[in-house]
Amino acid sequence: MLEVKGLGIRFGGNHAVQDVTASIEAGKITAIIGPNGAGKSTFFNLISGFYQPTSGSIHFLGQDITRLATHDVVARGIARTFQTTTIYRELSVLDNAMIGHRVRTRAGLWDALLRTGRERRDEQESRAGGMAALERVGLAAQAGLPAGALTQEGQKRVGIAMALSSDPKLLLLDEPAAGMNPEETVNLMGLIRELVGGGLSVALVEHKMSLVMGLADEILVMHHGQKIAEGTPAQVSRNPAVIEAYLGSHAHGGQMGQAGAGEASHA
Amino acid sequence: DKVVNIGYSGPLSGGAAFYGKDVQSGIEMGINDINKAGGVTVNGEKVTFKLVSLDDRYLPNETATNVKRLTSQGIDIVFVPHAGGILTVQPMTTRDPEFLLVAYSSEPKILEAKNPLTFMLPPRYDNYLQPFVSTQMKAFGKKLGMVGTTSAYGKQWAEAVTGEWKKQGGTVGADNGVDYGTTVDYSAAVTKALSEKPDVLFIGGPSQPTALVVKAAREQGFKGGFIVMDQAKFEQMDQVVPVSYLNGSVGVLPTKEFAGTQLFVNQYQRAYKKIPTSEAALNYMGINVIAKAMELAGTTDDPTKIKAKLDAAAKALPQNRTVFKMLGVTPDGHADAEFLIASVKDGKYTKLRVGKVFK
Amino acid sequence: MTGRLPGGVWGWVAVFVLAALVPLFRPSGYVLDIGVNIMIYAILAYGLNVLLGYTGQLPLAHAGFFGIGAYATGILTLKAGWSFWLAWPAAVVITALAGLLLGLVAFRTKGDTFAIFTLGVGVIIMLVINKWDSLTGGNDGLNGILPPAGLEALSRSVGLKLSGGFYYLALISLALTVLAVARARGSVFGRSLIAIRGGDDLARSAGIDVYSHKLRAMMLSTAIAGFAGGLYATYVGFLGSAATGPVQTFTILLYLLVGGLGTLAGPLLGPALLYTLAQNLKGLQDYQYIVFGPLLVLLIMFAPQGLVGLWSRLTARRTPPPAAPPTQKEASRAGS
Amino acid sequence: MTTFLQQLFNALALGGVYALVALGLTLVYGVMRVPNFAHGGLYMLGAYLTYASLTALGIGYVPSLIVAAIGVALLAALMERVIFYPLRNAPHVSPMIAAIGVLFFLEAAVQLIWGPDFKQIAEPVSGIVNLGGVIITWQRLIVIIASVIVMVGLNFFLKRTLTGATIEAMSQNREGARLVGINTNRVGAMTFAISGALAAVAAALIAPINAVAPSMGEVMNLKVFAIIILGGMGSVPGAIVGAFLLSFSEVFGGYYINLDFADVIGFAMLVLVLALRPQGLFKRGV
Amino acid sequence: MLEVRDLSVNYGHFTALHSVSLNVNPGEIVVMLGANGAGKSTLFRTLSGLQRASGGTAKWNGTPLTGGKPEYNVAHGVAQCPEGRLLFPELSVEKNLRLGAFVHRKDTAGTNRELERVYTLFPDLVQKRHAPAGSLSGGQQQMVAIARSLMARPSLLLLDEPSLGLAPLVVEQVFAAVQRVNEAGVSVLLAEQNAFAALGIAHRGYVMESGVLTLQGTQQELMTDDRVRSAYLGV
Ligand SMILES: Nc1ncnc2c1ncn2[C@@H]1O[C@H](COP(=O)(O)OP(=O)(O)OP(=O)(O)O)[C@@H](O)[C@H]1O
Ligand SMILES: Nc1ncnc2c1ncn2[C@@H]1O[C@H](COP(=O)(O)OP(=O)(O)OP(=O)(O)O)[C@@H](O)[C@H]1O
Ligand SMILES: CC(C)C[C@H](N)C(=O)O
Ligand SMILES: [Mg+2]
Ligand SMILES: [Mg+2]
Repeated sequence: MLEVKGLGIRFGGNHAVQDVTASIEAGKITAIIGPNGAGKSTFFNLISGFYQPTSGSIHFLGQDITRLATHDVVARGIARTFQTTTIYRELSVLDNAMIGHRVRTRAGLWDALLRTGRERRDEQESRAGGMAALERVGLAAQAGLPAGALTQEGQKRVGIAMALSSDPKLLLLDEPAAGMNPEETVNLMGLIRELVGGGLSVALVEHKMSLVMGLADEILVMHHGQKIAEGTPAQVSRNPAVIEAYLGSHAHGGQMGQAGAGEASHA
Repeated sequence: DKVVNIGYSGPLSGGAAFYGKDVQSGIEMGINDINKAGGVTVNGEKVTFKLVSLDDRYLPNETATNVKRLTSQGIDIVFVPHAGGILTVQPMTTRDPEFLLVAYSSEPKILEAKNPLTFMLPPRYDNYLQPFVSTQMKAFGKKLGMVGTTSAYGKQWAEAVTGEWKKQGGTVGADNGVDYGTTVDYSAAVTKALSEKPDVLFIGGPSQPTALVVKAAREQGFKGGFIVMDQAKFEQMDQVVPVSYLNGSVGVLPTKEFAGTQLFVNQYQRAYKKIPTSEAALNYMGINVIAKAMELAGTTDDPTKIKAKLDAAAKALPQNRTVFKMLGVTPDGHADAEFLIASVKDGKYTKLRVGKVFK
Repeated sequence: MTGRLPGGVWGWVAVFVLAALVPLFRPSGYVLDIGVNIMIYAILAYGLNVLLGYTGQLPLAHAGFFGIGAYATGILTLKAGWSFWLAWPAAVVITALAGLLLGLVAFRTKGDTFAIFTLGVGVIIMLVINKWDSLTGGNDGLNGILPPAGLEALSRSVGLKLSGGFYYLALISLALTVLAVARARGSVFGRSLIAIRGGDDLARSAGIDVYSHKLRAMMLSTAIAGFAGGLYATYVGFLGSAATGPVQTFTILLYLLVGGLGTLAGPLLGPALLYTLAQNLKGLQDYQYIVFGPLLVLLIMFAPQGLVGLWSRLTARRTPPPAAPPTQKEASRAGS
Repeated sequence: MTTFLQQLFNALALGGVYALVALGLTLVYGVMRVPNFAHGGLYMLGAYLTYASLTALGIGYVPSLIVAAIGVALLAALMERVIFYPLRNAPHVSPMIAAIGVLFFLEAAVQLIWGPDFKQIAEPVSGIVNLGGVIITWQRLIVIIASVIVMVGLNFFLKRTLTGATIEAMSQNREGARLVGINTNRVGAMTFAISGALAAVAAALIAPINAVAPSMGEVMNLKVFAIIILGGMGSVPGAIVGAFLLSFSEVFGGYYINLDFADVIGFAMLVLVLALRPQGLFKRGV
Repeated sequence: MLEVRDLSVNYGHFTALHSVSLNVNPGEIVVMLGANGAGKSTLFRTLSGLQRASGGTAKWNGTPLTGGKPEYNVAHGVAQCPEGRLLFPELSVEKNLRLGAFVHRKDTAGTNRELERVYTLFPDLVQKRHAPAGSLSGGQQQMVAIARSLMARPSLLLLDEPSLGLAPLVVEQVFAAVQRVNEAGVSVLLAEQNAFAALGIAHRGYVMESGVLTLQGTQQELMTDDRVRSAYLGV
């Protein structure tokens, strides 16, 4: 559903992403891995219109979205979360989710001032859309709490809810499990799987191999801004270049790879 | 005994505070003198005065608020020393409650408004034009450069002096007016004016910046004369620059050089430790004329009646309350006070003769 | 949902009803004048709050737009002979368009740069008003702007003086402003502004068209400033450039901050307190700013959330906050 | 041609004046990001302290300058302690408004003590330099030279000394700075003190050219804030380039277009530059 | 030796640490396990002085750490790699690192030596040494944070989730480095979600839940404890 061709961006002399050609399949979970500074977050930033690429193109569902502004990209159906949890900590959990729904509403200033029918409809839809997203991530009960009062993990879910309420077709998650313990990680994996089961496509960046290996249908490996490998988890974890650049001992069922929690919950 | 409050709204803080304070000091000293002499007798009753001052930072809307506050306290006489404030509150004088507006500003529009309850103190500035121009043209030559201030009043002056200079057959350079209130360095303006090689420069705004303009001009080698607008006072300028820089200037005669002002000057300097200017002097006389007019009108709270007696009061002003000779008050409400101009020669102020006087 | 106005619709109705009763007690013109001034400043503060309080952008050209509204009203009535009732809405539209124009360029910048950029524009607006003699009267100002046609007659017909009429005009204007701002804030649109306040990047990635929302917030903000300006022009009757400069902007900013940034009551409370305070301090003459300056500092320091924040802190102290530590699983207290 | 050269020197002198005042502000605003709108007030106070030392204490110009610098430095440090430090976590506008409160106070206090009228400080080195018809006073030359010296010194201080780095570190992350062992209390107060001293030195150098009045700081305030943004936040050379850019557009705009519009031209240049380069002329150095 | 006795910390009405007591002996690596929000970071921030304690004491070799003055603590050998990194984003990586050695500012030679050491530990940082720290990738910033805490050449190193956001290979390297640092005599207190890796290098450990220490033991004891295995090791 998403095709990038020859994608690249440079900051000064630094090619953070360079000539990446890849595609993300609909209905699947695609993981992007690679060493620190490989350009994974930058890759996401390019797709979501946060950065303008210096070369290459991005097509989503057959349409060229290379030069679109972020909010237009979201409107086309690509939502994302950030590497460090960024949400509106002082707003309620529901408000956070409703903000994410904005892109599906059209009421503007005049509607607000005149309280038009559209305003009332949109407000109701936002609420419904926000609640629906909260239910999907299991936060419906906390809707009224300030988002900042939630645990790290809860806040991550709020971030996902915000992205979900924009009703995306493709969800980009940047290190969703960072700072989570194994138990929470397993929960998160369950959540992601549910989402995909509901028809969503997911691309994620993650360093936790338990999650990546247990979840991904497809893995894309980046190094020095370039794609160095792709394939199924099994293929990738056998790839010597990947092992050398990234996995080290984990490829052979090292400490993190072996944490078979993912497998366990498959059952 | 009765205490009558006199209102004042002027700039007491901010960039124009020195001006507002000068005006205030004149009114205050007038009131102190009257009270020390036992006040005035109005309708058989002893009346003394008290000054109620409010800061308006030179902002007309603040003046309006202040005036409403003063009049709601039963005050019937209000001094305002700036054109914007005066023009804003003029329509209020005849609304309920009425009050007498004592205007210290030479802006001609104030009189043009034909407001029945305005008493305007300073002389019209157009009286200065003819003698200033003819003196300087004779002494230095026919080319005038313009470095006045860009206040409303300054622009009026610049226009008038341009007209007069041309009328007397001279040529006038481009207008290089700058805001004397905000300019950090006058060199650029002076350089531009001097590039036209003028014989005489028109300058003037508040005294100290005006002196700095003189300084910049002299430093850049200007040898000609200055026409100094009446807002600037020689007696303050010579505190900033050597008096020799002022040689060849014409302007308003320093108050202390007027005949018979010694009493006022000494007393003022003792009380305020600063140089008395015409701001202080004219407002000093203004409050004295008002007190006298109250006496003559037999009322302290009917502005219309007091206004009607201003002319008589001005003419009856005792010698010891006079700084400049007061000839009367016109039916329009304009004080007709004597004014004198001076030129500076060898660091001395010399009175100049004035031909005809506008009323 | 009726609770559109935080603080309760009824609270606001009560405030406005009380304020409407004031002229019936025949107060002096001065008291009414203070009332009108407070309301004009409050309207201005509401406008500023839309950008600063809700959208998180600090525009330092606010008084300039106030000036544009005021001068547009003054010029249209004095020089074009329009009725005030036509000139006023026209002025609002002109200011909104001017705001749009500024926003188009200014929103390329962010944060401090945006603030200083708009400060520069504010200074330019003031200077242009000051220098464009033929249109604005320059330093002389515009004098003789008349009260709105029919206002005096209307006031007299209900037994009020003109000052009473102005008071009600200002009160209605304020009510309209509060309503407009409350509606904007409580809307889908307003929630997006709040999102932008939390940071451009986050709002963008949440799918909000940041630029267009900022532009519309700017237009609402400047339109309100122009609205206040028109009222000011007809009320004071004289316009000078000083009221359109940075000093005025900072005054409004100060009112807003002391009242409570991003709250609905703050823009009214701030001017009400500070304007009255400044009037009362005038009696201190030379000492007024010696007292006012430090007082301001203390207010900022001890009521950092403004009066509204102070109020909620004081009321919160009486009712302890819901002790809601984040959800956690039971601690198993087995030592080892 | 002489006129053009003369204007060139005028612009240089004016730029020197702006730069001197702006450099003092760079530390607290450009680097520490504290919008200290009281800086103009400190500058003004510096002029009055110089004046008072000259007249009341009867000491020479240089000792007066030093007295003023110390006095203002102490006051600035005090301000940091009692106002800006407690407000460090408040929204940006809070310290700004508090600083305006301080400005009000300083202006009123100075007016109360010294009166609202202008004071004059005699030029320590009077006289002019005449370079083939182009004239510049010694005092203006001193200002230009001083601004360059202060710029070089400040830049060296910030970029090459450890203390300079601690100031930048503290401004970017106070907790992080404390974690590595920086006494942020001391550094904060010291930074303000330096900034105050610079303001006073600027005032002592500029006052003989201009007059001393309670409102002298207001005139400078907006311009120097603009200059720092124009040059690029935190960039010391940027501040000096910004200052000269402003003075050149004012002087030459005034000369070729209209003097009355010189200020408009100056601010228009600011707006233009920021519209084209929103981050200012110089990006903050690393 | 680090001695923590009855340490309590409140955030307003909320108590984050309840009378926590623990030891770290000289030369030990001690790991602190706990769920999100258990209070690990609060403990670390209190030990480094960023957070004031509301009760109890903490001493490092007899020096009290609870004065709320991190600059004092670091001068006495306690350095922290904090949660949230707390870098100086606009300063270059190298300036960040050099500032890490602020307490040794007189000893330029020692600082230079240490700098070389952390660059060998994190070779990725070498080519980024002149880049502003804020422009680095998340993991690279984490490396800077760890490296900066090492620059202080501490005798007690507090590492709050150092592996956060690091690639698996780098995590290994970091833990190996921690071990090396420890072998050179530095005591280490380590909070980790990656319990498996952490327990791999630790001598002892504690488990914290809701601000209370609920479990302690040696590496072996914890590795085999059922609750630890299910909650923190995910097995
Ligand atoms: N705004 C920027 N300016 C300059 N350099 C940047 C910028 N953003 C990223 N980079 C550089 O681009 C490279 C790739 O960064 P990116 O954040 O994409 O890495 P990553 O693969 O997400 O790493 P990590 O796993 O550590 O998060 C890094 O070297 C980083 O320093
Ligand atoms: N500044 C603060 N104000 C109020 N509460 C806080 C603050 N910091 C932390 N808390 C609360 O204190 C508790 C302990 O938080 P702490 O950050 O110490 O946990 P942690 O064990 O480090 O968790 P994590 O694994 O998520 O880093 C949490 O409930 C948290 O919400
Ligand atoms: C010189 C003064 C009589 C002029 C006065 N300042 C005015 O505003 O009109
Ligand atoms: Mg990343
Ligand atoms: Mg933590």
